[in-house]
Amino acid sequence: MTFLQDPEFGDRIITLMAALVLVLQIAAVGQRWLVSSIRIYSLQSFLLAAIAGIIAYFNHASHIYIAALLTLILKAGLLPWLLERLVKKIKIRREIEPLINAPLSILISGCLTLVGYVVAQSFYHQEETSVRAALGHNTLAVAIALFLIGFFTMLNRRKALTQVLGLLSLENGLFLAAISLTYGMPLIVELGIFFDVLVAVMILGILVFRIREAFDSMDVSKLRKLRE
Amino acid sequence: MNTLPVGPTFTLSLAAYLTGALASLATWRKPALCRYICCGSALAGAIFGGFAAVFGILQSTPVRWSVSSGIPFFSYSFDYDALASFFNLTLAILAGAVSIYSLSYLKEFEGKRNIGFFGFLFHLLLLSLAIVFTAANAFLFLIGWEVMALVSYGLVAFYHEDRETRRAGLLYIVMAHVDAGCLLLGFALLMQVSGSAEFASFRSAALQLSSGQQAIAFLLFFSCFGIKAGVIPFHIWLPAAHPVAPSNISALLSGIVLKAGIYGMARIFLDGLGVLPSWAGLLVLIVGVASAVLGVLYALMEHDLKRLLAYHSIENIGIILIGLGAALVFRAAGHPQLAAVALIAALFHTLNHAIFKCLLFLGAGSVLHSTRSRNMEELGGLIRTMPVTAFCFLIGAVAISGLPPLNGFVSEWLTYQSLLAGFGATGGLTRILFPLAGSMLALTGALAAACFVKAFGITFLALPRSAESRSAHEAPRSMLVGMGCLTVACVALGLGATWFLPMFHALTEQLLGTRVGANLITAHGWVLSTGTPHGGLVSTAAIAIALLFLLIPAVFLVSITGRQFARKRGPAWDCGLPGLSEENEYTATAFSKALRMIFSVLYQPRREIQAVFDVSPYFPKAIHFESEIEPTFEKRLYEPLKDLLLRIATRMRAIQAGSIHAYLAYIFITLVLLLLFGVRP
Amino acid sequence: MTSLLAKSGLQLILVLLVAPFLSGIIKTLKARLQNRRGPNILQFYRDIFKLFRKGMVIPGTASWIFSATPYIVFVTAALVGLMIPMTATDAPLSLFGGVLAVVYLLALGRFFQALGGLDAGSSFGGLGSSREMTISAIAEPAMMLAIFTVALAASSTNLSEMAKVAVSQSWKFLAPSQMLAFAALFIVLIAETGRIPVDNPATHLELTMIHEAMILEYSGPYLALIEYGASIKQLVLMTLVVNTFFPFGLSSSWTMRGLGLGLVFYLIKMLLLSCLIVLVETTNAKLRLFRVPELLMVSFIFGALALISTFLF
Amino acid sequence: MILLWLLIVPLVAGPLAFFLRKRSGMEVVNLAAFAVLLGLAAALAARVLRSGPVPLWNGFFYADALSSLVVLLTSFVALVCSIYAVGYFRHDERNGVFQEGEELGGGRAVNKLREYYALTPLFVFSMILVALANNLGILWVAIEGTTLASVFLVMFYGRETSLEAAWKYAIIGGVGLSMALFGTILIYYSAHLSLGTDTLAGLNWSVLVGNAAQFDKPTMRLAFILILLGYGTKAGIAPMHTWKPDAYSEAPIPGAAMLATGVLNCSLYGLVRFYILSSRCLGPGFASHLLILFGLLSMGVAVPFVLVQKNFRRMLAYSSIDHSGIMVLALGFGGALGVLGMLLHMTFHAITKPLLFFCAGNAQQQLKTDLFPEAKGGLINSMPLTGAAFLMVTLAITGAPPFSLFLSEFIILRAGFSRGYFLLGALFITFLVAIFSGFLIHIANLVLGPDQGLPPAENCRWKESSVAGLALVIIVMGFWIPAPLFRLIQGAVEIVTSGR
Repeated sequence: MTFLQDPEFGDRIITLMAALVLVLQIAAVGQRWLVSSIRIYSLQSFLLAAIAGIIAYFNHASHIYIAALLTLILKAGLLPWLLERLVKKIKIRREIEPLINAPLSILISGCLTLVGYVVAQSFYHQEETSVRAALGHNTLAVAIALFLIGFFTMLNRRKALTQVLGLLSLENGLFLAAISLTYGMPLIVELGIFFDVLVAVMILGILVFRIREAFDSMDVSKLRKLRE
Repeated sequence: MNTLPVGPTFTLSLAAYLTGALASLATWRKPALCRYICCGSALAGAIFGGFAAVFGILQSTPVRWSVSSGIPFFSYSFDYDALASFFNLTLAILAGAVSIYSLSYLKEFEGKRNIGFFGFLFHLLLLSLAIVFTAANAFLFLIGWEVMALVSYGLVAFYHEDRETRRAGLLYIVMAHVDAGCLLLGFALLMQVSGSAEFASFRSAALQLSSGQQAIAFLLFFSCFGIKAGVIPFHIWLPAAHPVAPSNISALLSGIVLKAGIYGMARIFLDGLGVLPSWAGLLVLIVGVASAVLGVLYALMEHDLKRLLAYHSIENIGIILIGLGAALVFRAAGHPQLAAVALIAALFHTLNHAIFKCLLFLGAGSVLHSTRSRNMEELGGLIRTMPVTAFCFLIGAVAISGLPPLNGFVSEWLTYQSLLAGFGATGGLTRILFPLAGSMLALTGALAAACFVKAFGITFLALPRSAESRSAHEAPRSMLVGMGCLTVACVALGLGATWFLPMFHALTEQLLGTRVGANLITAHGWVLSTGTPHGGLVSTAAIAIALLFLLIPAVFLVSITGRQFARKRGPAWDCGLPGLSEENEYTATAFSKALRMIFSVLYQPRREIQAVFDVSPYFPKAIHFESEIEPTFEKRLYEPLKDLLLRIATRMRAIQAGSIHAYLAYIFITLVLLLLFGVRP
Repeated sequence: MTSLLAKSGLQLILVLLVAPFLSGIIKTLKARLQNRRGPNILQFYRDIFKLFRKGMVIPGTASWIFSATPYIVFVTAALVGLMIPMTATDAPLSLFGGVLAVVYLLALGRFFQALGGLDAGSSFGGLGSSREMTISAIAEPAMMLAIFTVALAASSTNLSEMAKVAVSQSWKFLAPSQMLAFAALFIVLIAETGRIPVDNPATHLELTMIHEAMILEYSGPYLALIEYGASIKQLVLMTLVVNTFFPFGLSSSWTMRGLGLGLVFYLIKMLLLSCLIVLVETTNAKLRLFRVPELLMVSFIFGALALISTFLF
Repeated sequence: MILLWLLIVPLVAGPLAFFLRKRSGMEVVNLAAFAVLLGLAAALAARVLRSGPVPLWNGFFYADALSSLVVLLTSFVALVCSIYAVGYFRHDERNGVFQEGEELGGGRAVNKLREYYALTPLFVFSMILVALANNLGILWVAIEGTTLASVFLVMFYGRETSLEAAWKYAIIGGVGLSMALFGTILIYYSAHLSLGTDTLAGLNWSVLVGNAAQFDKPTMRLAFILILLGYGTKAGIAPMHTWKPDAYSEAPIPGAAMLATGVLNCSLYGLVRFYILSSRCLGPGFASHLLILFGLLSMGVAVPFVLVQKNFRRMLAYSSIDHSGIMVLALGFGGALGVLGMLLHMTFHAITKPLLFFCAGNAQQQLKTDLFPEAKGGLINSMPLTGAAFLMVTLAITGAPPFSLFLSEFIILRAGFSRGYFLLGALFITFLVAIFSGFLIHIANLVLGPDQGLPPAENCRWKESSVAGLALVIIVMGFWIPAPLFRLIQGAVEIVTSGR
């Protein structure tokens, strides 16, 4: 049981899980059903929480446990629950055809992953070839990719709700970067950020609800009154 | 006599303008009082300003003073040198005359319009002009310049109810802002070299200017001041804006605000940019010729009295630029003497044009005031109902046509002389340009004469063409006094030119480092020469006296021989056609017909005639004739430009089509691009 | 001062006497050339005298401009007559102004004549003044250009200077520039004096007349003054042409015999010039109004060529 | 301590207003709170001028010249807007504007007012927090806070269009801010690489700026790009500007005015803080090129929309896009002159812009429309004061002398020239002239013209006093800048150029 103390082992696991998160993200791109995209999101958040936990464990950084816990409660639990309630309330189950069809958008998200790696390449320091650096630039690449793909989902999907999901998964990318690069931001900052994300989702939820009422549809591409 | 209080008196005049502005704004609820305050304070300011200018001319050394302000680059620094005092003198004369004129002109505003606001703008205009003519700090100059533009916009758009006025005002302010932009760039360039905003530093920095910088700066300043002075092809705002303003303001706009452009050119080209290459001078000269000829040609086709005058401003600005350009060329060729003559010609014409154009606009103003019409086709016969106005207008017309013995003749004569000298002074093919320019100047003069025969003849002579002009009445006294002062000035500057011109010695000495040879004035101050031994001579005073002398034999012949038969008044013979009435009078359109045909290449005239018959085609009941000429520059140059801009703008509005996906895509693409290309060092 | 007065008095008399004579001569010559007997050479004097002794009718529609015009026309013409060298190189009033002043004084007269034409309100007057101003306007550049060419040779616009220079180098007129300038100025002369092919002084057809239409409303002494002024103007312009291009016999001083000799030469030269004018008048038909610009354009081209040739040769 | 008060006052005022029952009570609370706030801000500025930066809680909060300038401007805007808001909402209430949004959750008038009067102090609170936070993470949180507070302002009227605007604002703002957060994280990472793991202080600007020089350069580059895009989104720099016209034209006038000045300043403030770090780490070149690019792009994007515009509220939005472009451009030109130009521009813009919004608001409430074609001109006949002020402030905002924005634009031009950007300077002036023309033509046609027979409508002293007073301030500022304010700005310039 020595490897359980070996940080390098932890790093490998983290890299693996990060890859998993990425895969889930790409899967979410192709996903049609609202509920299942929500579920994918919660799974993703769960993995992130796990990553956070592992980092906390291997680096004895106690305050990251709190971050992990928060993630588990908020992102993997509370938010998906809220969103599913919203879905039930507004009785829309299925995403209509996205602007770019599924295969193409999956291809694009592949390219975006590539972009992530290209960008991260410039961070690779020859002088320090330790695994930490490798981890750093790996997870950074994954984070950037998550960010870009989440962004891409937002501008690809028509439903207000899926845009919110996109925004959330984009935040997940940030969270991954935060914990894995720097072993977590200062706690107070983390709390602030969590709080903000929560409020943001609340507000967006309210908005989604009102839009549904006003336009009796959630198709944001119909929101084109305000234009030149 | 170095102790003349130039600074204090000038400051007093500024103070008078400022207090006038605030006071008239404060008293706007009592129109009559406000009117008196407005005109009184303006007159006081003009008098102080006039004294300051005279002092400045008398003591030939510049007076400089400066007050710092908390703002970077910006100091209230003034330089009251010969040039400044000359332009301030012009300003003072016009301001005085106009404020006298306005006293009863503004009476018709009472109850209808806000005299207080008018007075506010009026005073600010005078104030900003005084500052522009005196500022020695680029930033102060810019502020004065732009305030001048904004205030004149307010005055141009004063009758903002009708659409034409609003459009004219907007055209004016947009052009004015474009020229402010050029000015800004030019000054920024100079400041870049000199490191300071003071004109004095520009002078010293001019030597460090590379020829490229000098050329760019010249072009920037020339386009700026050209727009302000309304030279072709930047003139389009002028005939639109000047006529629609209240007439006393039109007088100021044409009389002095245009001259701000001339002042700028004189100040910057002769003082700020070092010695400019001769191509610059030639450019100014050519633009001047074009403006002169085209200006008068367009004026000939106008039947709106005020717009006609506005086009004549373009012409006269052209004449001024001819002199200025010649001065620049001579300076570049190293003939300061000739340059001095040419500069004197230009500046003296500036003063003359200021005076007689102001006079003519005031005359047109009182015609408008009593007949409510600017259209010459509805006027006529006013010489009987408003004799004094007619006389003043006639004097102005003779003067602007450059006929002896009035002031217009003197300055045009000087211009001719400098052009003639130019042939000898320059080499190569450019020397041909000078005589050609001279002949074009001659054409301009003759056409101007034709145009004013039309303007005066159709407006004031023969029979009234409408009920309004039949029931016209002479203008109230103060308006007549205002015009009278300017009339006297026209005559005085014409006959007394030889006594007046020496005031330019200090100016040429300051700007060109030389004074025209002592024999600028010869024969005991009676004869004006060009300073060269064999050059031309002229003496307007002598001509006037000789004319009076020769009147004796003429009168003698008529009165002696034709005594026994009384001179009777009868109906006009008119080739024996009975019943002369306004229907079969000659019209302005008809008068300009011949020239319209001759220059049809330029005008592209279009006309349509519809005759209404009732019995037979040989007896038309009514004939509707309408003819118009094509405004070439507006149609060929500015319209397409505007359309292009608007079309592009309309295309670009597709960016903001309301789709949030598009909006997100913009950000996304920017992000990805920056990530791919921005991160690498 | 006294000498100045004496000189000007002398030349004034000369002008007043010679001008009608010249007009008469031209009329007669023209008639002869057309195989008519034509009027007596002194007819013009008689007309003037007769007109002076008649009464006049002033249109009721006219203002003081109408009455002031004849005086101004006459006076300006007379003054110009004193500012040009006729028999001696230095004109009595040459100090008052050079050729530019001459041209502009004539323009002053024209200005008021056009106003006088408009003043009566009859459409003929307006028509006349419109045409007069138009033609003079388009004649102006050509004239100025030709004058410049001469003035540049003398490097002065002072007529006496120009005459002196011309006398000093009296064969200079053979230079191409001078010939071209002469041609240009001659055309302008035709236009300015209102002769065929530009205007027909003898006609009163409203379609063709220019100068006559302007003065249609004048009668009696006023008409006399205007006619007199017109003939003086003609004399002045012809003298200008003659003495600047062919300065033979111009006496350099105001001595008796110098003047006598100068006068003889002067009259001969004028005679020759008027012959030339008459020749042109009889051999040409009057142009349509809108063809006149072309003629003047030709003269402008001559002037430009003259100018260019001055600095080529 | 004073910093704490600055934060507490608005934080208390919000809930207090929420629990009040009568409208007048809420108004009083707001007015009083913001008046006090302005006083505190002035005191803070004086203190900073007297005795350097003011830290609190060992540098968790931190106020130097730059931040106290922003606090001052924010509280000034807040006070002016709250004065105007009183008159504005009373007019709305009288004309039953709130009822129309009812079925979309508009709710009763008093509730709507409560919503406004309770939210505004929180909004202001988060803006003040932006300026005072030393920790870059907290800075981010605060800016996100401004977004969340202002979303409610945007959907205040509860019309369909305001929902749409709010949605776009929320989504685009959210994305932008997450970019900014990513940037912040990366800054922390690069600091972390050089400083070693560190807890709270690791994100304190005052700590980072000291040793920004040895940060990891590639990370810094990436971070700055993300920050630029992120806070640029909030500042409305093209191409992230697209939410602005919608949000500005839907929010109630006072809210919109605060968005256009307060939020703009705050996000630019954040940008400046990071600019300092990056230019100390990478040298000025990298940042300034990006900034110049985006600045000119924003100005250029604003031009056509101002030239061809039907809706005057949207036009104001494009003007603010133009101005944020100008400020970013000035920062890009850099050097003491450029930064001075930027901060002066920020100040003058914050003073001038609200008046423009107020005049537009009066016009809209009088004409019952915000479209030029329907307005048909002639406003000055029924509202002389507003009309005159509208023309004046149009000239002022487009940078015509003698108004103060001309000064800052002139300085910016000089800065550009002194860095050798002659063509860019010319382009800058060209854009300014174009914007001026478009703006003036539209506004002049709205204000001038024959009387449309509307009843004279200037009878609310709250609206009139705020308009007249602000106009007076603007005129005075054209000729004279208070010396302390100028010293404060120079101090801020010092901070940006030398980092302390």
